[in-house]
Amino acid sequence: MSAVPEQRRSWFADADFELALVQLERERPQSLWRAARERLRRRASVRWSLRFLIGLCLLSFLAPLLPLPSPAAINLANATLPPQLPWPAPGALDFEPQYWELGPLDAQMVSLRTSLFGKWRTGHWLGTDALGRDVLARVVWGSRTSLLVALCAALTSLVIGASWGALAGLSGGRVDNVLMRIVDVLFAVPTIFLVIFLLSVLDAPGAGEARLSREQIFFLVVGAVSWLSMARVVRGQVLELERSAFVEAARAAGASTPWILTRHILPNVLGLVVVNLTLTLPSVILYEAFLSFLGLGVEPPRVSWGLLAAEGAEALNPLESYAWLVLAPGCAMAATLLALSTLGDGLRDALSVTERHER
Amino acid sequence: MSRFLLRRALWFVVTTWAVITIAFFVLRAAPGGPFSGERKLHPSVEAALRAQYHLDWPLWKQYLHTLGPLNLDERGLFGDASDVFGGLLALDFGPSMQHRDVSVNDALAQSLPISITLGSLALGIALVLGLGAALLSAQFPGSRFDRLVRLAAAAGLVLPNFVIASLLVLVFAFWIPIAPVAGWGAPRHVLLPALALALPFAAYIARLARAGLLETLSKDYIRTARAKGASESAILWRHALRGALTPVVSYLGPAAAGVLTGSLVIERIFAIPGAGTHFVASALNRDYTMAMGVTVVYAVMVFGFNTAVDVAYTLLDPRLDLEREA
Amino acid sequence: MSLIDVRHLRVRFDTERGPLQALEHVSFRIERGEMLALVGESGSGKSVCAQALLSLLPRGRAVVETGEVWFEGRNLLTLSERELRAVRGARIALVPQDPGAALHPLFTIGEQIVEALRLHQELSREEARELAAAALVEVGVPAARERLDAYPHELSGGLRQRALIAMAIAPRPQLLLADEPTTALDVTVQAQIMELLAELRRTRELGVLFITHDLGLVANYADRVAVMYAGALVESGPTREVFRAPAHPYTLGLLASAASLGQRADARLESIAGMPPDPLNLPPGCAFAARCAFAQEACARARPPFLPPMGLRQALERGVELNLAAERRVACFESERVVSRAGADS
Amino acid sequence: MPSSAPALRLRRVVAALVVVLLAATTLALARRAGRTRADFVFTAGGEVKSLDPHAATGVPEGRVIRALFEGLVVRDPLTLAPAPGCAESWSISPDVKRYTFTLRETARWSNGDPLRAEDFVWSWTRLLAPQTGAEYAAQLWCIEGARDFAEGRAGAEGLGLRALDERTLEVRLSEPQPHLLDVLCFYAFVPLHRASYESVQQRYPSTWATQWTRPEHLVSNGPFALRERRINERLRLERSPHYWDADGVALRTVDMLSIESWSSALNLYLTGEVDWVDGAIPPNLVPRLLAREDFRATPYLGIYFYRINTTRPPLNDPRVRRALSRAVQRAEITAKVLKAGQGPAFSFTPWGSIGDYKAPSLSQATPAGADFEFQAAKYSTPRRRAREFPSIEIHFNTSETHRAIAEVVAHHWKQTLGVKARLRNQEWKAFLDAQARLEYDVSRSSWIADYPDPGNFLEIWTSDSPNNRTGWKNARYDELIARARAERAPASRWPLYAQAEQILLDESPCIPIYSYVSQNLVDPGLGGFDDNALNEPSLAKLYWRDSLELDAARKQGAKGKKRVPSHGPPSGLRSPRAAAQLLDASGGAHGANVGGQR
Repeated sequence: MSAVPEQRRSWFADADFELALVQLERERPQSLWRAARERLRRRASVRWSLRFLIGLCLLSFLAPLLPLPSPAAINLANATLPPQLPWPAPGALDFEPQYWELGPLDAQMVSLRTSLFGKWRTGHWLGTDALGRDVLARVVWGSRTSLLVALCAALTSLVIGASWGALAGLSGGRVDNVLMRIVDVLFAVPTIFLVIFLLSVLDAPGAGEARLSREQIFFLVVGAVSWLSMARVVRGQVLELERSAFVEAARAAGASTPWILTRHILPNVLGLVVVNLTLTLPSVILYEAFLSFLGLGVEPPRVSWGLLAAEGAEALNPLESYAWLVLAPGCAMAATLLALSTLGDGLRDALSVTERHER
Repeated sequence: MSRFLLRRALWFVVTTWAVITIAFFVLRAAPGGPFSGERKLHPSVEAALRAQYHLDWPLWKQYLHTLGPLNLDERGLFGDASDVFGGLLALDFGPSMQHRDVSVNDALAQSLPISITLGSLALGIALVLGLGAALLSAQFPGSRFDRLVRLAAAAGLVLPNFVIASLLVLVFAFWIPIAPVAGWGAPRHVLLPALALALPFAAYIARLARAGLLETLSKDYIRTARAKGASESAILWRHALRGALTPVVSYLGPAAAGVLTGSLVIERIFAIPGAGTHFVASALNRDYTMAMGVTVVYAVMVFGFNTAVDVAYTLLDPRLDLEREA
Repeated sequence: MSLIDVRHLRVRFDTERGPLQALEHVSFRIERGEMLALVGESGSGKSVCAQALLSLLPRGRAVVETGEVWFEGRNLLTLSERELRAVRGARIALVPQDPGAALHPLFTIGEQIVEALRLHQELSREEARELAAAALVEVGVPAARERLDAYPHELSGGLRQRALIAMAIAPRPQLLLADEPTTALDVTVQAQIMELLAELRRTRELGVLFITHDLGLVANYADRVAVMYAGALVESGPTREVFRAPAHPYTLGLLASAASLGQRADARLESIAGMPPDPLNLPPGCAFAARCAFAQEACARARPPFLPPMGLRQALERGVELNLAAERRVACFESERVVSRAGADS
Repeated sequence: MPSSAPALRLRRVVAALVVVLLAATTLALARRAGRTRADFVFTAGGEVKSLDPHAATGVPEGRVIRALFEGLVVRDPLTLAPAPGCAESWSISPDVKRYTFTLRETARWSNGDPLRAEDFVWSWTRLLAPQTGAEYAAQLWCIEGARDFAEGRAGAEGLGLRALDERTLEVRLSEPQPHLLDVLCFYAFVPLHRASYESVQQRYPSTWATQWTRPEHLVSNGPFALRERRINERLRLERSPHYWDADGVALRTVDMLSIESWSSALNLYLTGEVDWVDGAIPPNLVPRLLAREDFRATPYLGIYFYRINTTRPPLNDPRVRRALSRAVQRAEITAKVLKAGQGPAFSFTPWGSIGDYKAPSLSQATPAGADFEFQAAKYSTPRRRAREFPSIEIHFNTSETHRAIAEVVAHHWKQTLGVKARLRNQEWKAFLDAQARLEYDVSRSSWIADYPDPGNFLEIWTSDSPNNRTGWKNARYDELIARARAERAPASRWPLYAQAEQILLDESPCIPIYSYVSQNLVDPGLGGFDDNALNEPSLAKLYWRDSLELDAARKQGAKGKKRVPSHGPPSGLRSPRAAAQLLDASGGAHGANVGGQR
């Protein structure tokens, strides 16, 4: 008799139409995701942020392939050149493949670049630093460290933080108590102590050749301090969900624990985790900058944005400001973090059911 | 409430003990010691110094001594060298190992009020700026102003604070000379550092409060208020703000602790003798006694602020019952 | 002159999936001291209707396309926000549905009632508190004074509902838009509230728009009834007449199901086969056609107009002037058959 | 909760909090707002480690201790030669084993007590006592019985220190020590006031160590007395009225700010809140500063060098070390990285000479010379280098400039020798720890002179020196240094030092890179600021020039420098004595002038 599809059962609730629609879909997680994706796609800012981030990741991954000058090649004759406008024809033919010890993949890419472009390299479009190194190249290469740090923090947050929190929230009782007290204690230890400890102990030269690189240690350190808040957030959400009506209903209906986990808790927690991640990443990138300011950052001649920003901030003074030294990494950081937080905002709005006032 | 506070106090003791223990062993495990320097001390001098600060004792004994006040002098438990200080239980942190004629208590007593002044001012500025921006932007969601606020909030979040501080100095001390470049002592010295410290927090608060406001504004009870004939501003300020404060308040706890340690960069750039410097300097210099002092201070702060936040919750939200939650 | 006169109200919601017609040419009027019951299943647009009168629909999302709401000589839809605020609460009060969510959780009951009073009257805090306590007593809240200092979460659902009613009537409005005010209450309290409303109608000449599912209450208390389906009125008229001889198949079904459920109508009308149409995608003809036992081909092609139930053809044949103010109206091409069927049934 | 109290309480709590915070802020700030600017404000880096002259080490500490205290002899700020301090004269026995000092009759402590020879005996005994842990005590081990006492083998009775009378101090040495006076100019050997020290000890039996240097307790004998100390903020000094030459001191108050960040110090200087900044200036700025009249870069007795770990192959081969040393293009580093006129160092003695001593120089410090050495070390072909020569790690502590230099050096090695170098920076303490344990290939270091003598530099390379830290040992070198130490006449010491230094250069356990310059930003209105190779201007001699003198000085000074405004008092500030003399002179001139007109 009715041609109306089965799932369209209840209509607009009197109080609010969309609420009914979304609630309806909440019963079926995959369409929540679909709806979220729909909503994300419709927001231009989110679209641009995503494009920017993907572009940036590609750019930094492919940095060795690009016809940039080497980020480590010192040329004292060219120290502190301002950005060159109008940009000279990118005709300089003095590229020298001077890098630190690159991984095999990067080394391959560099040799591919050399065979592609030869000695040809771009001009100093963003100027040079005090040692005559190309700022553009340093910003591009620096993005690798900063993004890797962010990625690493994201992974530890996800793997350790989320499972720690989920474990605490799901097991409850004494286990929960113990796990969360540990988090409390770690929260109350000044992070800088842990950082210095890890940096100096792991960097202890006794380990000889097997020594972790400073970068690896750095990632470890950042990861070690970044999962705590994730654990708290996830635990809170899991607890709330455990108590929520629909989980109880599912329990009452005889659903198994794994079923409840995968069908109800996981999808609901995931949204929060994703949103929390996009908030963690900027703070991690800034933390890297803070450590670089203290001189505890990556090991030169490798570069990171934090290092560049710290160098740049030093160059900001009333006598002679080499503004491009701070502008270049500053803008790069700002754009990336802006994109991340826009994405985070978008995700939160898309996944949140109650947020309706926003366009 | 009192039972809640009692339980909290108990947990505080346990947590602080754990934190102290971790900090103690972590720092001592790091290579280098308080008395290493570019000019190496003569071995006998170094030995004398180490003995003076009991660094020649086995680690467990040093640890107990740090916890103190265990009387470890000749009449006491272990019967050797005279005591340097009373120990953490007596709230006597002893002399700094880096600045040997300064006691940690004095150093903290001088620097903490400064950090607290600066920090609370910064938090105040952050709250005013952040909430103000959020209220305005929530009043006109989607407007140009709203977009501006969101952009500014994002910008405040994304620039390292040393860049912000350097820019502030350049702009407000040299180009438009309205504030001193650095130093501490007069009210005019506070402006720039407090602002530089506040901006990232203001940005975060603006984001939190804006999201909270928008969420609250979509609640049924807001429509009830509207149906009563309440004006939009009354709804925003009276009805919505109250509900939106919860995430802000819960952020203020960690933020307050962060202001204290995060002020290091600001302190350095503005030459402010605050406590933030001690956090990093003690770890870098392996100033064990100072490190214990700042650890305790930090633990107290973190715990105190978290408890304050929980109490503030009950004031904000009558639905919460601390007795039960605890 | 009627207390309120609503004409051709059309409201559209702009949803993410496209425009949604929430109200379609809704017209009704309420006299002083009169109670008009608005019935229909969930999602038929009853609450939207009440909120539209006070322009309480979410801004930017809901668009009033056409319509006039005449109240005390002014069209409410053309008033400025400031003028509207003077009407809201003071002249027209709303008793919102869902007492659990409609009270601010962070303010005491007293604070919320006092605020409603002080928004419109020059009162000291104490005076307002007195009046608030009196209003609570009026709606039958025991220990009213202590309740003033209670938070919503400390009250039962019934008490919250009554507090909301007290909040609405305390500023002495002329018109009450009561959105399912008795759903959360048990039968005795329900009756109490309905008696109170009846009393207020008598003493204060309070007009009431009573939105409900409960056909029993409608039968007992409402002067007139209007039935909504998919955002449009399908039938209206004096309660007794409509209940005795429904002219719309939907009303017929509604009454039948209410009878079968022992006077407690449920939101889902099991006795009416099929589902309501997709509000985002309404059929061009009668919205009820797909479920209607009386439906003809014509029903699927054109929307039946809202006319007196003698039927379209007869009306046109007799050259009757289309009088919108007519007491009894129905939107159905086949109303004659329905009426006769209903008569046959009864 | 039974009443509407919570809401009310919230409002009250918030209001109370706001009030408390505002009050606290205002109070905290108002308490200090009364302080006026000092006559002279300078900064020399971060907080001083200690005001205890026996515990202190470092440059900022030296600045303030020399202002607070005065030793027997002080260094003449122009010639750096020992000049009378609180001793007005001294005699040295012919065998250079006994020094007798006569104290000034007018020497006083800042509380008015007369300074006595006994004070030195007590102070130096404290300095030498093992429990003091004084870092410079070893420099007085030449005193009879000092070493035994310092290492706990003997009591203080055997010390060769004696107060012959109130004003006469006798110092007996266990071996001849010709440059004891030079040593004694150092700030660690100033006297302490025993009475006040011991009374603090009595009053604060457990915490006296952190009490006695407080402004209210510290009694000193120098031109200034400590007025205020705020940790990490400032030290305020006040002219001591009891100082024997108080009339000659112009500045009434002096502030020493502790400022970690050089750019903050620069900002404060540029806004006139600081009058003298001395520090490691970011090389970026140096060209700008060199054009200003207030920037002074003066050769300084300090050497920047790399240690080479001689225990690790292939660095155990002197040819390899020499090659590495020769490959470093020092001139490029000083000219393009440092820029302030630092000297390329080809010897371990900074600037190639100290006084009459002329150091030998590293020969063939050219790419070709380096490559030649490298080939000799059997790394003849580029392929062999790539295959057999391991990459070298340059180890340095975290700092912008250290890193820049390391990067340039790595670049040179790569370019000249084809040697790959990695960089490794460590935070300071871990860096020192790794260096001390020889856990490095090549490690950055520097050495600053305590007194102007080549021995001060060359002695760190003896086998038993704790400052050697390279694993390098050379018996002949040790012997030459020991012989030089015992020589009395400088002229006979120099050849020995030169021979030793030649060995050092041939063996190259270190790569000298550059000789320091001191970099001072000094307000142009400041007079009496004498540049010297130890960067030790005397605060007691500073004064403010008036505009006439400033103009005159500018006319005499270097041409083409950019003038910057002076923030000093326009009418100048001179010591009472100088002011009186000036008054006399101008009065006379005025009279003469008037007479001439008549």
